[in-house]
Amino acid sequence: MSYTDLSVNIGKLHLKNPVLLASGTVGYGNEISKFTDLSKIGGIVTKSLSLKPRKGNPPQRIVETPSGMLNAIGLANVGVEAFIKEKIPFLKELNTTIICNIAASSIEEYVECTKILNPVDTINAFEINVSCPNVKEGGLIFGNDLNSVGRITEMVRSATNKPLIIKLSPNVSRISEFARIVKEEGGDAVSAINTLVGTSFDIWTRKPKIKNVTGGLSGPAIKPVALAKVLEIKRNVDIPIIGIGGIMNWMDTVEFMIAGATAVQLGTVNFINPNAGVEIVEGLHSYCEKQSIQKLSDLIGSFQL
Amino acid sequence: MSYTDLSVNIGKLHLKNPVLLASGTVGYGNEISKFTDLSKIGGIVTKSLSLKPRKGNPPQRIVETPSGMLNAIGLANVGVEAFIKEKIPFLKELNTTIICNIAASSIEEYVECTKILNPVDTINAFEINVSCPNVKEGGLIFGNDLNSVGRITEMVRSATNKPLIIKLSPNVSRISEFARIVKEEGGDAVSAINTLVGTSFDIWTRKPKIKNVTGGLSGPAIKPVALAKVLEIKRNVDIPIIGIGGIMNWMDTVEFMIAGATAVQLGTVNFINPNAGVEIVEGLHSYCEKQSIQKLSDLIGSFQL
Amino acid sequence: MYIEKSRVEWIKNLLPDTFLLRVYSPLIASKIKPGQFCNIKVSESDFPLLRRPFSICEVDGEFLHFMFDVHGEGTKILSNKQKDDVIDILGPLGNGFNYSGDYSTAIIAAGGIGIAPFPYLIQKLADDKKVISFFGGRSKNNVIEYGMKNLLISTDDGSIGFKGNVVQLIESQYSQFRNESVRIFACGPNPMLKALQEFSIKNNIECQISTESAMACGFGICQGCPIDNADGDGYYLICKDGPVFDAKMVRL
Amino acid sequence: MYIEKSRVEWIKNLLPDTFLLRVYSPLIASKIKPGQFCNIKVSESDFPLLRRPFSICEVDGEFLHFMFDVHGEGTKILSNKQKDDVIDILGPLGNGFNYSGDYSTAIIAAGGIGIAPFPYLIQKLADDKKVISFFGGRSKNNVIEYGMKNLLISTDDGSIGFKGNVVQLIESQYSQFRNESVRIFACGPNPMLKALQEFSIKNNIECQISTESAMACGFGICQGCPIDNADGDGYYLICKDGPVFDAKMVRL
Ligand SMILES: Cc1cc2nc3c(=O)[nH]c(=O)nc-3n(C[C@H](O)[C@H](O)[C@H](O)COP(=O)(O)OP(=O)(O)OC[C@H]3O[C@@H](n4cnc5c(N)ncnc54)[C@H](O)[C@@H]3O)c2cc1C
Ligand SMILES: Cc1cc2nc3c(=O)[nH]c(=O)nc-3n(C[C@H](O)[C@H](O)[C@H](O)COP(=O)(O)OP(=O)(O)OC[C@H]3O[C@@H](n4cnc5c(N)ncnc54)[C@H](O)[C@@H]3O)c2cc1C
Ligand SMILES: Cc1cc2nc3c(=O)[nH]c(=O)nc-3n(C[C@H](O)[C@H](O)[C@H](O)COP(=O)(O)O)c2cc1C
Ligand SMILES: Cc1cc2nc3c(=O)[nH]c(=O)nc-3n(C[C@H](O)[C@H](O)[C@H](O)COP(=O)(O)O)c2cc1C
Ligand code: FES
Ligand code: FES
Repeated sequence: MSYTDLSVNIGKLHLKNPVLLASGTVGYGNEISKFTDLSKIGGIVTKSLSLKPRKGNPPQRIVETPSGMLNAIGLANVGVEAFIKEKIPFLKELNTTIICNIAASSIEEYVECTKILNPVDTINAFEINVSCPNVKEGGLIFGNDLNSVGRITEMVRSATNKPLIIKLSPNVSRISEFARIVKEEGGDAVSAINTLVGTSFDIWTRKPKIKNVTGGLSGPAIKPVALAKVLEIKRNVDIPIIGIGGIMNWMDTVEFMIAGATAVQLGTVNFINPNAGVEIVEGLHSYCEKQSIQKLSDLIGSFQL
Repeated sequence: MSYTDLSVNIGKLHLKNPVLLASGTVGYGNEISKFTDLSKIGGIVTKSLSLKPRKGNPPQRIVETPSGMLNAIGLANVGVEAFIKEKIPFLKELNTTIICNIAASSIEEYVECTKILNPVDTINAFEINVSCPNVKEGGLIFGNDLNSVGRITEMVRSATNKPLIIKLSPNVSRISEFARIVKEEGGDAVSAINTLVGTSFDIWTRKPKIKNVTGGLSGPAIKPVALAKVLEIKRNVDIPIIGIGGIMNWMDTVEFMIAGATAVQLGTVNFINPNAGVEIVEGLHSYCEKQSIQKLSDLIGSFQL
Repeated sequence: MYIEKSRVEWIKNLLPDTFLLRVYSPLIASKIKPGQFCNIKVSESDFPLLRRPFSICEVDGEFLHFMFDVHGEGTKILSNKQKDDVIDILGPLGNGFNYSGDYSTAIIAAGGIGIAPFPYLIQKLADDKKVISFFGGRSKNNVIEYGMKNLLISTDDGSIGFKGNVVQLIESQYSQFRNESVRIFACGPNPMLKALQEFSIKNNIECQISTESAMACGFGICQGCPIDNADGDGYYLICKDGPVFDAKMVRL
Repeated sequence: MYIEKSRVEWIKNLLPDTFLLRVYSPLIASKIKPGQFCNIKVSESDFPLLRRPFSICEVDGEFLHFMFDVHGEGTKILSNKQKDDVIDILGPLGNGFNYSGDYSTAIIAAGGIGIAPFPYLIQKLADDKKVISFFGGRSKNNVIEYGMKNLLISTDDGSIGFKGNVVQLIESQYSQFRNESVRIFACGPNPMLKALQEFSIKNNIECQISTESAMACGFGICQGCPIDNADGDGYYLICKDGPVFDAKMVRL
C-alpha cells in the first residue's frame, strides 16, 4: 500500500480517511464489527437517537426496489440514556471517529439530546437528522422548511462546541439554500443526502408494501440524484459536504469527492457487504497511486466542467 | 381476450385505455410505429415543442445509471411550424389520441405555441411541460415555482378549450401544492412525474458524463418516488393524474393506478421495448379478468391503507 | 460470522420449482446450527441489490445444503447456478432451534418450503429422541419428503395423505403423543404458525417456530425485520433474536 | 425492423476479451446490410436497463455473427451466453456502408474492435473490387484478423507489423493506390477516424466512417446520439442518420 494521505477535515473534525458509515445502517457498531475492522475506516455515525427510546414502525418496514430499497424503520432507537450506558462503552474502544446522530420531534428535544450527549468524550461530533421522512410527529417535516433548519442549527450550535453536521433532506427544490442557512447559523458541515420519499404497492392486495405507506429510498438508484445535490451545494455554498447516497464501492466514493464531497457515508451497501468500508479505503489508496494523487483531499470538488 | 372496459377519462379527454407514450420517448410517432401498433394504445404525447426549432444540447446527452438513465437532450425539436407541416400528416392517420407537449422559455411563448397549435384537429389535448430540468433560459426553472405554474396554467387555459394537462416537476417539496394550483387555474389534469435532477462523473477525466453537467433521471430507479408523488397528489387534490416514472410492464401500470393515476405514460421503456405499450394493454386485460374487474377505472386510487 | 465465497458443487431439482443447492463453505459449515440461516448474494453484480435469506437445510462435512423455492427474480438467478460458480454467503445468522433438553418426542411441523431447516435438525437430534414429521402441501405435486423421518403428509386437496392443513393433521394425531413429553419445531407460512402457536399454548406443549420477514442485512443493523413481542409493547428482530422463537414469545 | 428472440448457436473467443457470437435470427439476417447494427438486450431482467449496440459482423444464411470486446457489465453478461440461450435483438438499425458504385479499390481501415463490421462488408463487396485491409492494435496480443483480406497490420508498440497507428500505416502505403479510384471504409476510435477524415479530405478520397455514441433507443426516438454536421450548425443522429457517414458530412 502507498503512503497517500487519505485524511480529510470536516471543519475541525479530522478524519483519517473520508469513509464513514451512515446513520441507521450500522446500528451502534457492535454487530457490523464482526465483519469488518472499524478502526480502518474514517468513522461511524450512530443510529439516530431521540430523547426517549422509540420502538419504531410496525412491520413491514423494508422492501426492495430496482437498484434500491425503501425503508420506514421509524427511528427505532434506545434513547439517549441507554445509549450512554449501554452503547458508549463499546464505541469507546473502537479507535475510530464517532459521530452521534440525533433525530427529534421538536427543537427543544434536539437541544436537550445534544446537552445530555455533549459531555460524553467518546462522541467526536454531532450529526443532526432534520430530514427523516418516516416520522411525522407534529406533522411538520423540519427538513423541508428553511426556517426550521436554520433555527435547529442555531439552537443546537449554542448547546455544543463539538463539530456540528446537519443532515439535509433531498426532498426540496434547492438544497443549497438549506446548506447556506446551516453555514450562516454556525453549522460546520452538511450531510447530503438522506433518503428520497417513495412508496410501493402490492397489486393483488392493493396495500402499500410498507406499513407506514411511504418510506425512504436508498441505494444505487439514488446515486445520480445525490451527486447532483452535492454538486449544487458545492457550486453555491462554501461548506464541507459529506456525500451520501448509493455508494457501493471506491469508484462511487471518488465520484462523490470529485462532485464536491469532503467525506462520504456508506448506507445500504453495509447490508450487502459489511466490509465495504475497508475495501473502499483500500480502493482509494490504489486509485491515488495510479493517479499520482498525494493528498486525497485534493480531489474534493475537482470536477472539470 | 375479455370484454373488460379499459377506457378512462381525463377530464373531457376519453382514452380507450390508460396507456400513453411519454413526451420525448416516442418522437413524433413515426420511428416507433415500425415496432408497434400505435392504434392499440391509449395515445401518444409528442416530443416537447417550442416556438422555434431547437437543436438541443451537445453530446454526450445520455448515460446509463443503476436501473435508470440520465438525459439532457435539451428539448431538441422541430418547432411548431415544421411540426404542423411535417409531423401532423403522419399523426393524423394513427387512429390514437394525440397529446401535444409544449415546452417554452417564457409564458408568452407557451401561449403563442398553444394558439398556433390549437386549430389543428389532430391534436386532442395539450400537455404543458413546465418541468424540463435541462433547459435554463431565463435562469428560472418554472416548474419549481408555484406562481409561475399557476400563471402558465391560467394563460394557456385562456388560449385553448382542449383538455389541458400540466406536467409537473418532481424536484419540489410538496408536489400536491402544484397540482392544487393547476386545478384552481383551470387545468384538467396533471402529469407526474418528469425526471429527477441527477448527475454522474467520470472518475478518470473528472468530467461530467453528460455535457450539460446535470440531466434528468428516468427509468425503474425513480418508480418509488413517482408513485409517492402520485399518491401525495391523490390524497390532497381532486384532479386526474397521469402517472409517469419507471413503468416497465403492466404490473407497474396497475401499481400507479392503485396509487391514484387515471392513466400512465411510458418513457424509458420504449427505448428498450418499443412494443411495451401494446403488451401492457394485453396485461391489463388479463389482470382485470383474474381480478374480476369490469371497469379498469375502478382501480384508480383504490389503495387500501 | 463469515462472508464466504462458496463454490457450487451441484444443484438439483426436488420439484419443478424446488431446488437443493450444495456449496463448499467450510467456515460456515463448521459453525452453523439447525435453524440458523445464511444471507446469500445471488449474483456478482448489484442486481438484485439485497442478499436473500435461506435456512440451513443440511451440513455435510464442509458442504452446506440449501433448499429453496423459486419465488421471484433472486431465487430464479440462484436456481440457474452451475457447478463451480461461486456465490457469496454470509452466515451463520440468527439463533437456531433449541433442541437439547429433557423431552422425548420431537414433532416436526413443516408447511411447504418451510421444510427447509428440518433435515439438519433431524440429523442433529440425539438418538434417544423420537421424531414424528408432518408435512403440509397444496397437493401431491407439492410434497417434499427430503430428509424427513416418520413422515405424515397432509394436502389441501387430499390428493395424498390427510385432507386438510398440517395443523389439523397434527391435532388429529395428538392422542398419539398426548402423554409424551413433546417439543414441536415448526416452520411454514404465518397462518400455519399461528394455528400451531394456539394449539401448543392451549395444550401446554413446548413449541419453537421459525419465522420470516423481509430482510436487508440479516444481522441486526438495519432494523428491517421486527416482530411483535408477546405483550405487543416492543419488537424483536427476526434476524438477530430469531428467526426461531418460543411460540409464547411472539405475537404473529 | 424486427425485435427477434434469437437463439445462441455458439460463442467463441477470438482473443481473451474478444468474442464472436453466432445467433439464429432469420428475419434480421434476411434484411441486414454491412455497416448496420443491432441493439441487443443482454439479459432477460431489467439489469442492465438499456440495450447494447453492436455492428453486424457477418451474415451466414439465417445466422448473424457479432464480434465484441468485453467492455463493462453488459458485454460481460453477453460473453457468458451459452448455446441455446435466447437473446432479444432489435434490428437492423441505421444505414450501412455505401459500397456500390464506381471505384476499383476498397480500403478497409479498422482500429481494434472497429474491425467488427468489416467481415460482412468484405463478403458483400463485388468480386471486381480490390480489397486492402488495414488493422491497427496496441500490440501483437490485440490483433484480430478474422474475416480480413490482404491484411496489413500496425501496432502501437511495433510488436508486430508496422510500428505506429493505422492511419500512419495507410499513409505509408498511399503511393500503392494513389492512382487507383479508391473508397475508404473506416471504423475505430474517434482520434483514428479524425485523422483519416483529414487524410481523405486532403487527398480527395471517398471515405465512409462508422461512428459511435452512447445510445438508448438506437432507432431515433430518444435523440441521445447526436453528432455535429460538417457546418456545426446542427446534429445528425448517429443511430438513424448513421452510424456510417461520409467523412465530409460530420465534425468529429
Ligand atoms: C430467515 C429466513 C429463512 C428463509 N429460508 C428459506 C429457505 O430455506 N428456502 C426458501 O425457499 N426460502 C426461504 N426464505 C424465503 C426466501 O428468503 C425468499 O423466498 C426469497 O428472499 C425470495 O427472493 P426472490 O428474489 O426470489 O423474490 P422476490 O419476491 O423478487 O423478492 C423481493 C424481495 O422480497 C424479499 N422476500 C420475498 N419473499 C420473502 C419471504 N418469504 N421472506 C423474506 N423475504 C422475502 C426478498 O428477500 C427481496 O428482498 C427464508 C426467509 C427468511 C427470512
Ligand atoms: C453503432 C454501434 C456499433 C457498435 N458495434 C460494436 C461491435 O460490433 N463490437 C463491439 O465490441 N462494440 C461495439 N459497439 C460498442 C458497444 O456498444 C459498447 O462496447 C457496449 O455498449 C458497452 O457496454 P457495456 O455494458 O459492456 O459497457 P459499460 O461501460 O458498462 O456500458 C455503460 C453504458 O455506456 C454505453 N457505452 C459504453 N461504451 C460505449 C461505446 N463505445 N459506444 C456506445 N455506447 C457505449 C453502453 O451502451 C451503456 O449504456 C458499438 C457501438 C455503437 C454505437
Ligand atoms: C434502513 C435504513 C435506516 C436508516 N436510518 C437512518 C437514521 O436513523 N438516521 C438518519 O439520519 N438516516 C438514516 N438512514 C439514511 C442513511 O443514513 C442514508 O442517508 C441513506 O440510506 C442514503 O444512503 P445509501 O444510499 O448509501 O443507503 C437510514 C437508511 C436506511 C436504508
Ligand atoms: C430521453 C428523454 C427525453 C425526454 N424528453 C422529454 C420532453 O421533451 N418533454 C417532456 O415533457 N418530458 C421528456 N422526458 C421525460 C419523460 O416524458 C418522462 O416524464 C420521464 O422519462 C419519466 O418516465 P420514465 O421513467 O418512464 O422514463 C424525456 C425523457 C427521456 C428519457
Ligand atoms: S434484517 Fe436487518 S436487522 Fe434484521
Ligand atoms: S439512440 Fe436514440 S435517437 Fe439515436
